[in-house]
Amino acid sequence: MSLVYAGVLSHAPGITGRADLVKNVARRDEFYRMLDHQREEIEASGAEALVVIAAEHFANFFMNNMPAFCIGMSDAYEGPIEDPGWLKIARTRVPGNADLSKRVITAVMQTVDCAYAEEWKFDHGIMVPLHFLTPRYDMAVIPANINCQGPPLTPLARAWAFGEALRRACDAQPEKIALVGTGGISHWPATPDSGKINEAWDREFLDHLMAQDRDALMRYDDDVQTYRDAGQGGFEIRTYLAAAAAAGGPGELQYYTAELPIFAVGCTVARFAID
Amino acid sequence: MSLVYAGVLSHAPGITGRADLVKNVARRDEFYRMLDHQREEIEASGAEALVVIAAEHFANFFMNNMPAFCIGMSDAYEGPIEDPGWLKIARTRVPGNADLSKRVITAVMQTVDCAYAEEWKFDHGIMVPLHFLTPRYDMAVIPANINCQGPPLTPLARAWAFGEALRRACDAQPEKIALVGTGGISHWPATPDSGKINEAWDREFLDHLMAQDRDALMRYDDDVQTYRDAGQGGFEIRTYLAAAAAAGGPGELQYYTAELPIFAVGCTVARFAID
Amino acid sequence: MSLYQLQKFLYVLNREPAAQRRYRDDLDGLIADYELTDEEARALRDGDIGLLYVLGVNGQILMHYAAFLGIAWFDYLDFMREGIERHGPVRAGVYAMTGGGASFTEEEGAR
Amino acid sequence: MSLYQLQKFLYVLNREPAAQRRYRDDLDGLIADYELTDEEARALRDGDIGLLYVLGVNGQILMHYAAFLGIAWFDYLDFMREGIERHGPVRAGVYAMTGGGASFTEEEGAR
Ligand SMILES: [Fe+3]
Ligand SMILES: [Fe+3]
Repeated sequence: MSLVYAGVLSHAPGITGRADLVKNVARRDEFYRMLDHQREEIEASGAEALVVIAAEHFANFFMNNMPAFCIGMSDAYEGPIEDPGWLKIARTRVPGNADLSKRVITAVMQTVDCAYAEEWKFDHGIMVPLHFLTPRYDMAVIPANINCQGPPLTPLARAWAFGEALRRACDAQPEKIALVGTGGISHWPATPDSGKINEAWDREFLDHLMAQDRDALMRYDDDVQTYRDAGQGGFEIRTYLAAAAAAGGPGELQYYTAELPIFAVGCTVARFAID
Repeated sequence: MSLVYAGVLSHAPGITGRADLVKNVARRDEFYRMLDHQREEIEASGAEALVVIAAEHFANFFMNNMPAFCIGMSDAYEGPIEDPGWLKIARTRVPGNADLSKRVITAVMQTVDCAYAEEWKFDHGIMVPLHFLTPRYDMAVIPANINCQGPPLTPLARAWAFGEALRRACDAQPEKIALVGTGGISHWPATPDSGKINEAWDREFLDHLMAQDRDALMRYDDDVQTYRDAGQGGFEIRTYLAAAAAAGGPGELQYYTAELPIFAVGCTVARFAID
Repeated sequence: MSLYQLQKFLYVLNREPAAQRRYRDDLDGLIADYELTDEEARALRDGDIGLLYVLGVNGQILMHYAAFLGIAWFDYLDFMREGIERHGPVRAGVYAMTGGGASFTEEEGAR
Repeated sequence: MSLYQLQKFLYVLNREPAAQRRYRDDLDGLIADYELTDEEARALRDGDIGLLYVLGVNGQILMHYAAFLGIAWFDYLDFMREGIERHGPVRAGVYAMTGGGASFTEEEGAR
């Protein structure tokens, strides 16, 4: 039928893997409740499939063939690729929909040059969102990736174009489709600075994002500056931009906190009007 | 400095690997002489690097991550990946230029979403052209690939856009750069119909290509029809399109013969004016 | 999905010396690493080019497997034709509409 | 090029059970499959997280290697900081401009 839901949420291995280390339990559980709420919204949308725009971390894509964009095209995926004990998410088979994927990919390819993948081992970047959004793994997932890890990175204007292309592709399908972008905003994941968060930078970025202010968002395209202000993790704003572009309508920031640095990311939940 | 040469030439493993099986030796040697002439033209252009737009055959890119476009970004490549005895080209190290590659890739990425690869094992699709065009392997090569093998294939309009993006990218560099597209036109490689060639189809396609008739060329975008008339090998016209788009100027068909079916492809050599 | 696994087996074998060693030393173990149907596994165990072709393996992958098995070029073409005769038309993949498989080169006819 | 090889070693190790088995059974052989400098090979042989970090390995690759070695999260962070103290700033890759490595979580401070 069309795109019926679009939102964004944070991922990070700590969100599940280091849950038991958290001191600020109240804040943690508040965040978990908002993710639960996001799941309810997606379920209420009647979505038959969930597109996850991710920023995976050298689990499937390496510099031997690093695509600017890739979309999965399989009836089943596996995850997590990480040690399940480390991530605290059991290894499982996640349903896909190769036929729907192929139609979406073919449509996207008319304007944006995405790779496709007939297999994909999900890392925490997808498994943590799924753990909250489809915890019984009973909804078909279509993974999509933007290169936020290995420079030269995907330009922000192309990430925006990817979101628009996904929107057109979803609207051309008979199925009801939900879409989430999952990234971080400023963060320094897996480095000695893990836990550092630039809250002011995050809030300003989120303001632009919720306002669908494309011009302001494109000004984050200087990777050197983003790295300085927002860390390597800041490169993952591409996933949020694509989700906003797919939605087209104004965003509602449902949750943000910088008070869970043990998760190594500012924790965000938001949805967009489909316009 | 800019793009200084653009042309196209056929590849096929038989061109070297089955050279000794050929009955029509006169025609074979005529073709080889034309390839030699193409080498001389490239050398005369003063090119410091050679971009090869290829249609590689499941040597580096598989359906686990099949990019619409990929460009190499290494200071050295290896090839052939095939058995050297089978291809009759010795395994060697081919020089690249990672720095130039990175600049070209970053420029291309502004409009066309190419993957990049810091390693690449050349198959016959690149090694056969290099065997004739830079036989001493003393010119830096930048491999580029278009998915002509595993559906969903790269749309023809995007292949054209890729050529245009490569042109802009080359023109922005201080180096003199040559570019060749290497494919087949109609052919049925590695199937029981190996050796079949649709000469009428080839000549009509080449007429459109030499005339830079973009509209006529875009009408080859129905893969089912191309498969029927021109075989799977016909999908490789994408490489010729990209080379024509990069050049911008009219083409000169320097050689074509369908009289070497043991090579399993109509043998083509052409160059374009840079415009 | 299964053709994907079958082609991946051959893609990896064509690329990787370690897989080639394992093919020679422990073919059953290598086959067990992929999710294959019995027919696909049998085709690999027997090096049955004709059946692999009919199952849909792309010739750009298959011809290198044939070369790896030491099969000469014209024999490779014949094996594919025999496969079609024995097992019927190609079942999946790009070639599901391929032609009948006449010989198109004088070199082959002159053997 | 060498950082590429070093990271590829760890990328493959993180992904592939066969590489993990080989790491435990034949580390020198596995290392020999990659074009590494002596320093890089030594860092792998010693599981030296700090040196690997300074050599430029991306944390998204390195943290899984640390987990594979059984290193707890906060120790992993400490090893990187010690690496910088011992070997100087990160030499290549994305982190060549990274910060000093203070602790940013109360959970770590409270250990
Ligand atoms: Fe991330
Ligand atoms: Fe080809």
